[in-house]
Amino acid sequence: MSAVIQPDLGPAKAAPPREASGARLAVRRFLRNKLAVVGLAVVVFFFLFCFAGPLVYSTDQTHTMLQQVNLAPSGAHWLGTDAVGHDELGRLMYGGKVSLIVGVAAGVLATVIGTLWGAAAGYAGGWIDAVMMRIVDAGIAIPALFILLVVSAIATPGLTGLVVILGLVSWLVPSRLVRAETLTLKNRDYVLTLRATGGTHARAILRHILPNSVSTIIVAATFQVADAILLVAYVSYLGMGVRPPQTDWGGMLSAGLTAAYSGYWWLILPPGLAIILVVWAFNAIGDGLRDAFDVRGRG
Amino acid sequence: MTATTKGSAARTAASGPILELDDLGVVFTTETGDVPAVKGVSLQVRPGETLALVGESGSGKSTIALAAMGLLDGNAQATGSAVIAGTQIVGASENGLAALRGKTVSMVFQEPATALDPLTRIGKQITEVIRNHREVSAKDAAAEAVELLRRVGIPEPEKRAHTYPFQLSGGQRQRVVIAMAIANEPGLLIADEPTTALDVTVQAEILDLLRRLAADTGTGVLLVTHNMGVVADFADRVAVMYHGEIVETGPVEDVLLRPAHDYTRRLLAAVPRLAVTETADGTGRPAVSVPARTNRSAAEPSASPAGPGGPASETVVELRDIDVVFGRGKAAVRALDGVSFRVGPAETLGLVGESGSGKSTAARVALGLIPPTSGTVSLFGADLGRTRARARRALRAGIGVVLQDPVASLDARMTVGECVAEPLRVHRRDLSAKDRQAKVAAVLDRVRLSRELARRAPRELSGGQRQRVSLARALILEPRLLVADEPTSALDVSVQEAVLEVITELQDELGFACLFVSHDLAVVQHFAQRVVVMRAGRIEEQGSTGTTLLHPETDYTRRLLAAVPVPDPVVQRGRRAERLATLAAGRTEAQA
Amino acid sequence: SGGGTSSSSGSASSDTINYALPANFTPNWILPVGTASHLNTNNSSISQAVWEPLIAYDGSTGKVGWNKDNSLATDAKFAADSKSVTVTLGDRHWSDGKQITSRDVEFWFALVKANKEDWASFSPGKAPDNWTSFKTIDDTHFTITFDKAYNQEWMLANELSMIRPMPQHVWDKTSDPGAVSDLDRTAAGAKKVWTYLNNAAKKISGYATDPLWKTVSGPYTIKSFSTAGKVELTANAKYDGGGKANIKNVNLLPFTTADAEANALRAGTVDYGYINATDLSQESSFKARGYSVKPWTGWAITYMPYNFNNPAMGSVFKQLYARQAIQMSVDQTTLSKVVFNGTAVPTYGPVPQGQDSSFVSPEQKTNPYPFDTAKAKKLLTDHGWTEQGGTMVCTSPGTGDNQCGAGVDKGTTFEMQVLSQSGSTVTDNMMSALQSSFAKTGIKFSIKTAPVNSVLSQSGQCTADESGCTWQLSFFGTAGSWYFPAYPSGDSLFATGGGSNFGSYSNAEVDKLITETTTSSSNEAVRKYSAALAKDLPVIWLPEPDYQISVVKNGLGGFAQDSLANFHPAMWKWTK
Amino acid sequence: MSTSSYLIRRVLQAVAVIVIVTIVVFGLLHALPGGPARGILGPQATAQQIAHFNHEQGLDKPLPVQYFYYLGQLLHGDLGTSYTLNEPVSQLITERLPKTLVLTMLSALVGLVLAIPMGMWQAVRRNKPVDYVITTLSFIAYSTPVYFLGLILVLVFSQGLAWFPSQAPQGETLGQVISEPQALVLPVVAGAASMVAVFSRYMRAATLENLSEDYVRTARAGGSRARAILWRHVFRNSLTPVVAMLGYYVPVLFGGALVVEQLFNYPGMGLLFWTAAQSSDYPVLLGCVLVIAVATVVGTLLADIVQRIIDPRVKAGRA
Ligand SMILES: Nc1ncnc2c1ncn2[C@@H]1O[C@H](COP(=O)(O)OP(=O)(O)OP(=O)(O)O)[C@@H](O)[C@H]1O
Ligand SMILES: Nc1ncnc2c1ncn2[C@@H]1O[C@H](COP(=O)(O)OP(=O)(O)OP(=O)(O)O)[C@@H](O)[C@H]1O
Ligand SMILES: [Mg+2]
Ligand SMILES: [Mg+2]
Repeated sequence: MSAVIQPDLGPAKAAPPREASGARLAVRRFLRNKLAVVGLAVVVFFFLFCFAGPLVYSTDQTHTMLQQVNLAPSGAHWLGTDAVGHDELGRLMYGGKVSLIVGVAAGVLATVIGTLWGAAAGYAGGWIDAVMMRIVDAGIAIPALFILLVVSAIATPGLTGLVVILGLVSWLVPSRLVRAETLTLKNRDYVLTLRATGGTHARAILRHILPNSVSTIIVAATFQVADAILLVAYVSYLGMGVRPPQTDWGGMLSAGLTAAYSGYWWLILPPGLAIILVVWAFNAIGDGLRDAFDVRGRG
Repeated sequence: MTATTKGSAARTAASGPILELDDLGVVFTTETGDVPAVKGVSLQVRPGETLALVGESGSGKSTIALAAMGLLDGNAQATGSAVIAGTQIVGASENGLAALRGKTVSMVFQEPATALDPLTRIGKQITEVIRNHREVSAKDAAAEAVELLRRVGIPEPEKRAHTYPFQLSGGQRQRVVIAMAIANEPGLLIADEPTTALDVTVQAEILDLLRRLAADTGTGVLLVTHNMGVVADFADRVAVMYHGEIVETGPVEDVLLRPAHDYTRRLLAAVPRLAVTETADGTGRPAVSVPARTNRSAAEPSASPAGPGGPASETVVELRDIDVVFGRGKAAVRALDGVSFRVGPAETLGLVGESGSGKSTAARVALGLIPPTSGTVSLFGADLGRTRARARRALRAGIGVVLQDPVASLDARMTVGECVAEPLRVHRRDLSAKDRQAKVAAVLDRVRLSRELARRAPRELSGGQRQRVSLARALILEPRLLVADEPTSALDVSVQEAVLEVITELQDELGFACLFVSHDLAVVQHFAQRVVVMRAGRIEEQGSTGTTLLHPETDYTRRLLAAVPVPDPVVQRGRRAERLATLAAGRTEAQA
Repeated sequence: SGGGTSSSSGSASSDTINYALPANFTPNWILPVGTASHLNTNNSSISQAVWEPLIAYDGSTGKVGWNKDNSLATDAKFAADSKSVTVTLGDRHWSDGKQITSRDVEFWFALVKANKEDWASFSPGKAPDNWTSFKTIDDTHFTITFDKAYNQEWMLANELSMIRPMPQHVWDKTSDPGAVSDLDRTAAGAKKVWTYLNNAAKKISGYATDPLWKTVSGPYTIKSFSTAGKVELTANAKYDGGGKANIKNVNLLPFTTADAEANALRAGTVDYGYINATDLSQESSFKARGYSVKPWTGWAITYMPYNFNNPAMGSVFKQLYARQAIQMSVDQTTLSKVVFNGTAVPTYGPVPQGQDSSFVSPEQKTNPYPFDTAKAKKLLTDHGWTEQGGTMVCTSPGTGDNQCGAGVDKGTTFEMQVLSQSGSTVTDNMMSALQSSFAKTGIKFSIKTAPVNSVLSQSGQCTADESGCTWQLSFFGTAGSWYFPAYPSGDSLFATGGGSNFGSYSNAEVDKLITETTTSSSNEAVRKYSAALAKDLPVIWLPEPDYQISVVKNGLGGFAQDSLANFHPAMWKWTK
Repeated sequence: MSTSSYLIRRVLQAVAVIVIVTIVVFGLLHALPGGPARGILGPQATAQQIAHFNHEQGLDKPLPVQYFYYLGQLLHGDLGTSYTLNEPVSQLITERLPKTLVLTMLSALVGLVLAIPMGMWQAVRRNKPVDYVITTLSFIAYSTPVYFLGLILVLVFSQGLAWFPSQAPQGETLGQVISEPQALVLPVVAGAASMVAVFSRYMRAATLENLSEDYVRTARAGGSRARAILWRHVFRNSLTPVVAMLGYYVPVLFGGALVVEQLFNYPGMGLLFWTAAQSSDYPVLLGCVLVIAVATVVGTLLADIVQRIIDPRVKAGRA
């Protein structure tokens, strides 16, 4: 593998600068990352597609139409119809609402909780760290599947509930990661300087440790978003997801897959591509955000 | 004295320049605009010759050094030509340069704190450089690495070779970087402020080492420094930089004794001189008296303001019987051993001593950043070990801190402006954004930094600029106590003078106490009222600067003083010969 | 690959066959008697291949009836009063050479009598409660007496068919080294023997090696049996019955999912397998690989019970017109055709309609409540309901003809929730379709899903004041289809207090009819019962999906797919 | 803190974590409405049979009594007996676990061996075509559900090209499993895919971070070639987040194994767990959760220790 690598540590070019304010600089740093811009465009597109799309392309997503199931794409149904006769394109918009909302909200929730928890534990050190991390260990050690199974047997949460549950089962990973980062960051001289001059711990964590762990956090966050989008489908399998007539991309995909051998590609590719594109786009945005926060002027 | 000159002259004649810069220009692209750091610089270094590059902080010295190595940052654009031993560096491929670097040319970086891989033992890091260019067995290379550590004056090199960078003091790290640079006896050594973190005795040893290298292997040296004493001591020729251009160049005697350019003259005028009196101990060492030109220290004894109640009754910070032991078992290092001192209001205490003697550790203990193994620290009359977190924070609100390493102490994710404004954000939350900006601008002015820099990232600054940012941050809140660990080590003398003046002014105005760690005895003499001399974790002697530095009681202090180079090449050469002779005598004595 | 290494040879000339067990099923029991947790048709199919039943009453020949080839008994004569039966055993031998006698039947009888609480097939009042005595006449004849007169077919098909003669001369002991004696003849002894045999049967790893299981009466013996689920059977050389094995080696292969199984089919490593209903469109591709696709219909009904005791909706469900409106909103024909891809049969009453039988009443057959949401809507508006925002609301409470009915308060919205099995696309699709058609009637139907065992645990019988009575409708999915014994009496399903009457349906009239199905001497009783329930709608009748869509290698024949959902490996035969 | 006292403390904490896990899991399990009887006995079971079952399994006793009974058994190495398979849980697990371990270990190994160089390569080639391509592939790999990926693998490599069998090795023993390496290819690939995606992302981020550190410049100045710098310095410095991830990745691996085992007809521990969950087989469920928990706790413990080894600053509490 190493033989393939042709590292190139040499200098890279940067765009010519102009005078600008801090916030605008950040925006400019973000925009300089072409991929991030594309990612942003993709996300914006999907939000528009899901939330404004039905205004343009309106379909009936509450009633099944058993007379017209599994139809291939045509002028009447641009992406065909699914196993109970819903228009697939309309369904993609309909399901996308849930996937986008839950994915982003649960992903963000998990990342925020995990990040704060991990930073606090790593920063505090000593027995506080030990206790906090053992709680995380215990949480990680209990398979999420088991918890979801139990929860789904007891309750059927709404959308908010879903976000909270998914957030609560997935914050553990980011917390461990951020703690590891914190351990190496908390004794940096700039943190020591802050502490020696009476800065609060909160500031040390929020202004120094977290920004310096931002790349780890962002990678974690993008995975959390992806996880959440996929998890919604998974918990549907356990009976905890959104209820019909609502749906989500993951659910559409797994339902479509049962017809994989029948060649109903229009039931598989659209939700599959949508998930992949959105996940990819969030990652690209994450990358761009990292650049935006990064004043280090790395070439 | 003549021998050295002759030797290098002979070599110079023999071959062409090892380094030749021709119309070199470097422009940095930043978000706040282009920075033309170097403009059309041409210079040459011949084998065996030492060229000293001096000049104002931020004038482009480091940039030239990096450009010559092909190591400029990604946002830099070099033009013109830089040729090392016949190889064009500007625009060369990375792979071609790798063969050159570390062998034909090597470099000592300005900031040693972050220059070493934190997870690799220092011995291995040196070994790596050796094995990059020579077919040596790992074992032999390791032995060589230990030898190199010994040569740069690291005590117990066998043991230290196995330590990690974080276990070393600032000066020790710098010496490791030097060891790496000379590992392969390069044809050209570029040394960017190689001795900033070193105390004078070690500095003298290192300079001797480099000189021997130049003499024995014909290494050409491009020495970037702000220390005119070092220049005088070491350089054959001098180039003076100002605002990215070379304003004056010539043999060291000419430039230092008969400066032509206006800036050079100003620079030399700002050099602080150590006042030394004839010693009465009868060691027979001839005293050197230095003309005190702009010697402010003359007024020093009276400078200590006798506040109400006097400094004796009130204590800002006090260390009592402090021991600090790092690690345990075999690897334990006793960094401090029964250290006690106190600093009163409006008083400046200078902490001096050789590298690794525990100065930084003591400063950190005083700040409560390192819990002492035993002993107590009191801050503004409260025992730090026993105050609760909230109260401790309140106490600390009145402290300004400059830690030794300017790179490491600035958060790379913040702009300079944000770094400086941080104490305001912590303790003056009522301040409006505009007021805050105004204050930041004001304090940047005071440390002689352009306001423009506020929007740059710390890594886009020169070493001296970063150090001043650190200082600005410490001063912005008008502290009651300033703890400054080598706050001017990276500054050229003219800026240093200005900055120290600012601190003095502020101190007069605000009456804050100051714990000032430095290895520059001249600065301490000018700046501090009292001085504590440290050695190997213990206090060797302490007293008022006037008495202690003028009439030292211990040999150690005397040796420190004697090693301070003076910015007069002629005088300095004499002194060096003197010192070497004593040393040699000492050695033979010890051997006998 | 895998199972293929030993068996990719699944060709016609071979003496081996690879049969795919249902997805995610691990065989775990072979003892002919056992506790409820081992009740599973696949276990019993294996067990019956090793220990032949006394009376094999099944669909193995294509029509449900007594298959004497696979039975130890050759005749069963009911007394004229239908209160006893005398059975004749054939001249058959255990694999160790000993004759199979009445004593072996008595042994089973005694064990089950003494341990009926633990016996999987027990339901109070039924066998063995209603068998009052067992009398041996001679080695091949015995008489069983009942507590009252019973319908003979019912007795034969539903009760006597459960009898499994067991080798008393080997098994009547209480420990491995223990001596065999007549321990079963005392109740205490029978309990100990039961315990011993059950404990022995818990050691799956011993199935192929324990000498206990070497004495068999069926066409096969166990060659290997792993806890991971793979079972290998090999022909019993000493078999002397009519159902001799045609293929020497039978490999029963476990699969984790239907998809994994379908992959094995495509790879040709399975001779007799199955596919999902959704893959039916793949038929041609399987044909091209040398298979034929044969749906396997089951003798079963599928339905969704109402919880008549639910505090919110119970009183609505109790209204017949309401149930009619609900049933009229279920389009079974389209559901069968579209959602099930044609692999389900509309069923309008308590008797399976997948097979022709004399049990189905004309009323049930013709569907008393054909799909018509307009009519359903009218039914509701005629009874005091008014549509508000798409959902019916009771606006005219009271017990009058055009009012909502007893217990239905003013303002009650017609809103019901089903607790449904999760994880099945077909079920999800059916629920969506139902939701959509209910909406057309003005009934709001919300779907809550949970894993099937959780659905089962949450939808038990309850009274209105119990906290666990919140479920309104429940659906166990196709796994919960109710498979009947040969005679489709609805004893435990719809009788008041019946063991599996989850929704507490209660109708005195129906109770009487149910009793008659087991006691009256003609099938007319079942037809009456069928008609009554088709009209009274104790549950929501739903299409009955096929047991499985079998995919069978060409050349494998000689068998019919047993609608009672058992497989009979001895009948399988390579025909070319 | 010395290493031995650190180890002792950490192991004690790990034990405490496992005890907490057992309490939580036991409590949750018994908070399930309805209990396991219905799920085990099926819809046709009568009330008597259910009561009988509950009595037989001690489910009618108060919860704490049940818990301490379970704990007592546990201390004797007894995990109870499966409701549905009759076998002792410990035996079931010893039969299944090795198969799953083969799968997960291979997946993890393959995943890491690919991911780490890939992440570093991307960092070095940041914003160049390779980086974009690998990033995109990573995200496709990550956002493709394992069951989907498995299906595609089977479709393409088993049914289409017929390179590999569609089923994992069907042998019962470890030896038999390993003797069919070609049958392990698809399951291992399916299991490793998301791992490659995750770890290459973290590695890329960490490497990028480190590439801009000053020590890289020092190494360059010493004449070290780019590749040497990458592997000797940047690699180790970038491992911290990856190592922190590894410990936590144990349950993820098990979760992945569950799906992979289903897809490739490979009855291992994941499947045992899944089946037990589906059929309310509490003893097996508890046993599996316990094994996974212990594996995870050991994994995180090892991760912490490895972190101490690779980063001496952590040990010195100075980091
Ligand atoms: N974390 C640590 N672990 C082990 N040893 C340490 C550690 N920090 C410092 N030391 C050792 O303690 C001694 C004192 O270090 P200190 O940094 O106080 O020296 P200093 O006087 O500031 O030197 P310099 O002038 O070179 O900065 C040195 O020998 C150093 O190696
Ligand atoms: N990466 C960078 N991006 C933008 N500007 C830079 C960068 N590095 C240095 N500069 C600017 O270039 C100028 C020259 O910097 P350089 O580091 O060469 O100064 P110097 O002479 O070494 O000063 P000092 O004595 O303080 O180290 C300074 O004004 C500095 O702010
Ligand atoms: Mg510099
Ligand atoms: Mg220091």
